[in-house]
Amino acid sequence: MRLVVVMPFAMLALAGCQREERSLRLDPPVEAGLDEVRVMSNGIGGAPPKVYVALGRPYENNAFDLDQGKRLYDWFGCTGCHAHGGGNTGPAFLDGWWQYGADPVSIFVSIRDGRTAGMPAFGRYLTTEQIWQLTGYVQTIGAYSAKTAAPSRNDEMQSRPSENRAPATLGALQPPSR
Amino acid sequence: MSTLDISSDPRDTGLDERALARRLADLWQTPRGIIGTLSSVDHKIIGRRYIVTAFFFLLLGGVLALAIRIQLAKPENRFLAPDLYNQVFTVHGANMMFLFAVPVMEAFAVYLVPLMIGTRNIAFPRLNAFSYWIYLPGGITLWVAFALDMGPDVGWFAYVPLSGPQYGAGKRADIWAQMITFTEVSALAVAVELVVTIFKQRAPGMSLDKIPLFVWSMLVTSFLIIMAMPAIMVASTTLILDRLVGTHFYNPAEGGDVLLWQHLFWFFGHPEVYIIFLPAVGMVSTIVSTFARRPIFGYLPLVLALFATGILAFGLWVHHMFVVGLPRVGESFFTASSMAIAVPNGIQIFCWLATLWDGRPVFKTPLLFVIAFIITFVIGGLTGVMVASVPLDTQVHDTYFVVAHFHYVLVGGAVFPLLGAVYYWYPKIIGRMMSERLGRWVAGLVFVGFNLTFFPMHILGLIGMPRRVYTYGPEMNWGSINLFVSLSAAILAAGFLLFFVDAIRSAFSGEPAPENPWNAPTLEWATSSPPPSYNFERIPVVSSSDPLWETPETLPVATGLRTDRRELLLTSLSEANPQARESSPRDSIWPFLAAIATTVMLISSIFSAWAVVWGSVPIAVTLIAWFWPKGTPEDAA
Amino acid sequence: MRPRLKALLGAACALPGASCVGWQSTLSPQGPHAESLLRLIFAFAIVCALVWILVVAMLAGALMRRRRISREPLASRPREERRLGMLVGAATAATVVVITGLTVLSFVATRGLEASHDDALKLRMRGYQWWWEVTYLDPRPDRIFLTANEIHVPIGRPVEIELSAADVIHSFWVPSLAGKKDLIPGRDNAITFTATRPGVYRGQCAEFCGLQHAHMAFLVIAEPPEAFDGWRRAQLTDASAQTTSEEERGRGVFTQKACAACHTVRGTSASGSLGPDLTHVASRRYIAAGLLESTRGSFAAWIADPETLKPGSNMPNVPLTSDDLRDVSAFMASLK
Amino acid sequence: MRQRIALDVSELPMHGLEGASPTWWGTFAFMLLEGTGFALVIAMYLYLLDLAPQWPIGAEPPRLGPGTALTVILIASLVPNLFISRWARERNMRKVRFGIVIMSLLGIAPLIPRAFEFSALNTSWDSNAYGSILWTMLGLHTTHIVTDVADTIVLAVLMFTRHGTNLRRLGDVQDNALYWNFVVLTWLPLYICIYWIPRL
Repeated sequence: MRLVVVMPFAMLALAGCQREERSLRLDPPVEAGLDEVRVMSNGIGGAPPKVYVALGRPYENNAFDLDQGKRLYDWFGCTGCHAHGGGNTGPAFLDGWWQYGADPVSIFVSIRDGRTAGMPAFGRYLTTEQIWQLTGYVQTIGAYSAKTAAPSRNDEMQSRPSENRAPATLGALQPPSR
Repeated sequence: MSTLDISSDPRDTGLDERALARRLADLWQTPRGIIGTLSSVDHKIIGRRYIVTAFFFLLLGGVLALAIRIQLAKPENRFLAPDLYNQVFTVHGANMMFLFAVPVMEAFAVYLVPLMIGTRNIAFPRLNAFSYWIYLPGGITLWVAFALDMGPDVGWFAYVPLSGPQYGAGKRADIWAQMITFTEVSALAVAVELVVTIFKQRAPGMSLDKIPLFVWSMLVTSFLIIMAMPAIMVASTTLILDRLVGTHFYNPAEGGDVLLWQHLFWFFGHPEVYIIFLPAVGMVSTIVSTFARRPIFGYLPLVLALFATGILAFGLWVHHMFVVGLPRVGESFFTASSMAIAVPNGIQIFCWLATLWDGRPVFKTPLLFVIAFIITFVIGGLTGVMVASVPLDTQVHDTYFVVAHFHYVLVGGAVFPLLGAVYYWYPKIIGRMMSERLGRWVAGLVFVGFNLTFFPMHILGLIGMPRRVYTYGPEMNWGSINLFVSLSAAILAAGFLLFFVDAIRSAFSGEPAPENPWNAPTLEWATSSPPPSYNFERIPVVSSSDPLWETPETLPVATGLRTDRRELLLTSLSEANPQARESSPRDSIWPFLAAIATTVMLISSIFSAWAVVWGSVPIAVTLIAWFWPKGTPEDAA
Repeated sequence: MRPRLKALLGAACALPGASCVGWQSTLSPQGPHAESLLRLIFAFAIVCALVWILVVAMLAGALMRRRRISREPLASRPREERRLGMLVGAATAATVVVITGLTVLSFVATRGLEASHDDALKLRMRGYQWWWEVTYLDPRPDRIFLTANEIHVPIGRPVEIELSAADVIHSFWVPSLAGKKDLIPGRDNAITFTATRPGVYRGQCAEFCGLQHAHMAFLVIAEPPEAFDGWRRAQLTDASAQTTSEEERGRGVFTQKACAACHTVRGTSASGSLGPDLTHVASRRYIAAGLLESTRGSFAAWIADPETLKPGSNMPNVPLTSDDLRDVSAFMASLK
Repeated sequence: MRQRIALDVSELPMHGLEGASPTWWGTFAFMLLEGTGFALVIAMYLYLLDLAPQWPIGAEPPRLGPGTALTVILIASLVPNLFISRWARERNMRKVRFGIVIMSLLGIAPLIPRAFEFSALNTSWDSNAYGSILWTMLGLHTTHIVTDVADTIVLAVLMFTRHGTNLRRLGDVQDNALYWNFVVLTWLPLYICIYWIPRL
């Protein structure tokens, strides 16, 4: 019987802490706090908001938030320039080469404030929570190992192998030739 | 083994009863200690574990049902948030279907079938142990996931695309699908054991026309399981593949189809109802015959009705899909077949009524449950006829009318007989009687509480309340009926609580049970209560379908089995003529370890497809160790 | 039929406090489809009730019948057995007859429901998590328009609705008018019904579709053809002009803030397509798929905190100052 | 209850063979169970085929080479399989030992063309539903080959130990041969579905 007792705990460990919790509503002060990223002067990298760290970096680990991020990615036309990570007029994510780094703060700032090369600022259209959800999802597209919490494919025509085979090209640590 | 006198003849021929009992006990007893407990292959010990575990899940599922009723008691209640509510009703449904109803019926069969057909153990006893050890982690998986806010929230039917990769975030739907795998493996294993046990291990003389009706019902049920459960295995596996490795079975944009899921699910899901109901039919036939004090009327029609139900069960899955927009011709066919199943069910009811009419009923608690069963189940069957009509179904489908209908069928049709069966066989299993006084209260409370709770739901459905809504507005006029239903649910809950109290109390302080307290006719009552580890000192020989009524004083038995190895008798398929003395395996820890290895593989495969590869290595190792001959006398041929 | 039906309805309503004549009830049909379905339900219910009473009477008889002296369980009495056999046989035959009758009845009812209409009003409904997009179709492209969660239909004219789903399976169900039909991703379905009396009928998604399945309602407003045509003309126009400065400012907020990314208000720069078309939102009786009556206060409450009112809804909590919120809700309320 | 001896079974054999053996019936039950699984997968294939505007979806039909080679090997393996079953019935230990080694090899042999079959499909499991069902069919059948081969190899090892001469092991050999027939027979409809239906 001992193993029967041990098993639930093993599953607890497997499940992580709050990977499945669905926080459907952020308190406005928390959301305001989540907006306070400190960015390096060159616009690359920086410190995430204190609230973000205190919450346990939910937007990188929480399955529901990642999934919401994926929906937003489609809904707000990210596919128009970045396709499903393969890139088009915008840079690719799949190759794992990130012009501003793969750090969530950089991604957050890119989405919120836009970038000079043609990336528009989405801060006007999206709430802070949504930007973080998008950040979390975008980060998984370029990750070298798939997160178990990451959402899987969409019910639509597929332009690339399934998510759990991402990244499609491994080891592209050189900038893609243009 | 030390008490065995090696020099003497290892046969039981000529041994007096006390010496024989001592030898058999040494041979068949499950060893003490934790290893012994985990190694046991005694069908009675495993059956008891199964029953207790299943009733524990019933209790848990019942708590969820009460939570649902509290939430719905008034409009716009905030007792359960929508996310939690969805998990609650999904876990309630999945738990009741997969962790309670099917296992508890199989559990009773595991315990009773070998006794009723007069053999010493079930066929493939180690597989039997394995099936329990794989069922338990399946249940734990579901409930631990629920506790971790990771419980499935897509309904017990898990329709795609809601449960698919795009809309089912996280691992909740995977938990559901893998829980299915656990319980189906266990159910399939038991089904195979039962088929072989019933085919090959019946007491000499128990030809096909003398098999007790409960055993017949379990035989048909086992075949239903074998033919229907692969469908849900295929379905849940393809769902996991869709979610984990990006296959496209259910993705309409890439050639998949959403309705394919529903076809697969209901190809299993409808027979599932009969997998739960047919064993209950067997229980009712047994109880009716015993308490009407006469053989069951219409043995042959009852057996044929079981077969007819089993066959028709595969021809009506589409009646769960009448509003998806299928071609008219198909719908007409499925209407006709769904209606037709009322005929065999009618025959069963009439045969029971005829038995009661002609018999001399003794009003003990089990019979009270059968009476409650007939009154409620007929309502469920008749509303079943209503929803079988396509046009009618378009109004009541997915409303509380259907909730009422299937609770009448499953609770009225299966749980009532099951409670009756508990009161009936408890003395045999535990060795003590349950309280007749409390039993009457339980029967009354459950019957009244159930009908007050579920009958108004028919009306709720007709006045427009859909299923699976976590709340409703005050302007909908559903509030008062819902409050009434919720209050009635408390009566039902009180009935079940009293049942659990009675069952637990009687185990310690019930009146000790004699061998055959009900003066019943079947073989399980021909041995002590509870039965010894070897079931019967000598294998009974049967010449009637009611052997203990045929010869109430003496039991004809067979002699000549060995006493130095676990031995039982194989008989021929139809006539049950003795064919061979076959050995029955000893206790082994390997089924338990194999189940642990399987559990590790199945849980890990939710997170990585590679787990199937590396996870199968320990499984293979444990299985080889399980089957590798140990050189015991059982291995001799 | 009618008085008898009423009496039956009354009987069904005898349950404590139940009020059956609702706006979303199978028992208060408002069109030929729902009426014939209700007749079928009653026919089945009566037959089933009779069968049940018979069975219970037989059971009571079997249990309470006086018996002669006790006998052995296995006593052989072939004559009794034969008599019982005949009774069971007769009961089985009766079952077959009843079942056949009901099956025929069901087939006949199905046949009655089928019938295509050339003059039908055609519209398209698309189910989203958790609202309904409605498109009024017309051979002339300029007479096609979009609305949400509320359909108007002329009485006496058949309505044919094409059903499709944007995400998961939903089900279209207005019990007072017709049975239900699923909206299935990757498949097209259609449903036809006619409303015979003016009135407001509620419909609700009947297939479990996720977090807010409970709050996915819509209204069918049946009105005389003239009223319907007036409504239709009004819907075709762009959003009405703002009259107060508050509304004017509200429009500014709406088009500048996140609102415009998801919602369309024809006649302004807002042209998002992720959420319901709001061009004439204030002319609808409810917002958020049947959740709140559309008053200015509801608009403010909904915009201020949608995730509390409808947890899981895809409408985000957009941070607005209280001034902005006041203006935007004024603007919304002006969109008649 | 008092007992009355009515039957003496001491002369019966100590082990049932074939129709009198529980494992033989168990094997049948499992074949019924898995056969249903195969039938359902084939039904899924036909269902998806019926739905698709063209079949195969977005791919060339699979190359015939590896699959046909595998089919030939499987069918050829039936011959020694029937023999080993007969030898087991005749209790000819020497021949059974020889046969089981052959069957182990003939069980491993099809795995070689099978490895090439996946690439011969011209589609991937995550391309579309056609790819998914093909990979599933192939995967399901491969699992059956692998488990049966593992079983055969364990039996082969067993036959060379002191347990080998046991009559029960001969029964196991027969059941194993029976199951191998099932593995071969289930492949034939799959082979037609995978390789020939797309060419129709």
